[in-house]
Amino acid sequence: MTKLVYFAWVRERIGKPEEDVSLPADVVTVADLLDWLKGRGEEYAHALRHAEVIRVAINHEHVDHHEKIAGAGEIALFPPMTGG
Amino acid sequence: MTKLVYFAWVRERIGKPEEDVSLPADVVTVADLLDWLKGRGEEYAHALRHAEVIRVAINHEHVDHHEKIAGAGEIALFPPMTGG
Amino acid sequence: MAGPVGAVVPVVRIQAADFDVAAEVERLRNAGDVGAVVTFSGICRDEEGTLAALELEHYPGMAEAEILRIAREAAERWPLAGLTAIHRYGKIKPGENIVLVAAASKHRRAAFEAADFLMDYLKSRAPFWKKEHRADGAEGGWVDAKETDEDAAARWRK
Amino acid sequence: MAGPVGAVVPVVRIQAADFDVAAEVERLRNAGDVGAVVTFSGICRDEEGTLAALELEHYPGMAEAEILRIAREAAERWPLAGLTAIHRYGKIKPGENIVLVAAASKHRRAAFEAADFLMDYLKSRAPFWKKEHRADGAEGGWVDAKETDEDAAARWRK
Repeated sequence: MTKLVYFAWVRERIGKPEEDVSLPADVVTVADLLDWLKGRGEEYAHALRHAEVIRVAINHEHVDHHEKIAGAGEIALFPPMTGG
Repeated sequence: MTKLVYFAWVRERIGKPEEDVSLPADVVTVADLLDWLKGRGEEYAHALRHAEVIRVAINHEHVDHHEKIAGAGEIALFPPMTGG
Repeated sequence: MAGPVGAVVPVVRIQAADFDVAAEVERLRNAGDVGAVVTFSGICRDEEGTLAALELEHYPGMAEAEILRIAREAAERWPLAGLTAIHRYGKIKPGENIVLVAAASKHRRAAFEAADFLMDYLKSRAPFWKKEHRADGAEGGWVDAKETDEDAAARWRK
Repeated sequence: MAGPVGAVVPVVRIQAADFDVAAEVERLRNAGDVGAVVTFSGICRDEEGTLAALELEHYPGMAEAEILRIAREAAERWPLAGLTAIHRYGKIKPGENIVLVAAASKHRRAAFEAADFLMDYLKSRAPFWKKEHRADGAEGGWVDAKETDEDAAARWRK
């Protein structure tokens, strides 16, 4: 199982702050994960429509969409940050 | 009469914080003033030996050495500043 | 305290409570041979009266880790005697503090640049998101990220 | 308070007494639609224990006038909501404050740049001179002006 966590409007659109998922073997990269999630329902498709703007962190570190997710304990999906 | 004021090591070397002087008619620019002052005694010559480093203000505003001093109420001579 | 051999260890805090700029400056002032302390306070604007409050969401754990990574990079890049970053979360009203960055150094250039750098990176990399609560009661939205913030961070790439 | 039509009026103080960074930030925070306050505190260093105190001499009248001229230029060059400069004179011990610059603006870039600019110009143009009192009782000298301070001010020439 992999823990997915969502923030800001990604969280609001998906409708939950986190979930544990079993990822298929062909979900290798972050981009694969985003594609796979989009097929899980309307709410996911809505949240991840513009997948290119979604920021991703694996185990609390920013990663690019081509990063491999093998070994990820926690994967976070969120919009561009607006702190500071 | 023109009021001259001195600061920091210019003041220490000349040995007084200020004085009123009657300037000869041929003292037209700041550079002329520095030359004229150097002839007033050992202490002036010592203070103004490296005249090019002496900073000058007329009526509380920085001026270059080629500035004319006509109409100056107060002329200040001092070393490069080290505030802040 | 900054030894001569290594970079200073930054202080990073993520908290709901307000912070005290004077206390943070006071702590840095005594960090060693300090001649300059620069602080940046980020404050919730009132957007000409249209904003009731900002709700700041953050990613616990990663927020502190990411700011610490940025702060460590600053501490390696500039000769600092101390470096502090505090970011608040939760509901923040206009006029209230959001973020504090404070940098202490022997000379002013390092303190200015380190604080500036830390803010630029914090804006584009620290996992915080602002949602607006509007003064007229209408549904407020999530604040959009600014391209200028990305550009600001890009200034520092060597 | 900064009206939309003109530059803000800077606050400049030349004083023997210490200043309160928190109080100055507090004043600026309420200057209008402020999102960023940057402060610079210049502090007397201990020079590795060799310095007992600095004696700061200044040119009364001109010191305030000159810093005000520099501050007005900053207020014309950047969109500021508030700008404060305080410079102390007299005997100042290691660890004590010498100078404070604080700039408030809607956005951080203007606040950072205005404070940085004001400090650079203040260093090379404000009529203050530092004399050292040494910890070992030996005669201290006048601090030499640094070429780097002239270079720093030159950065801002357009």
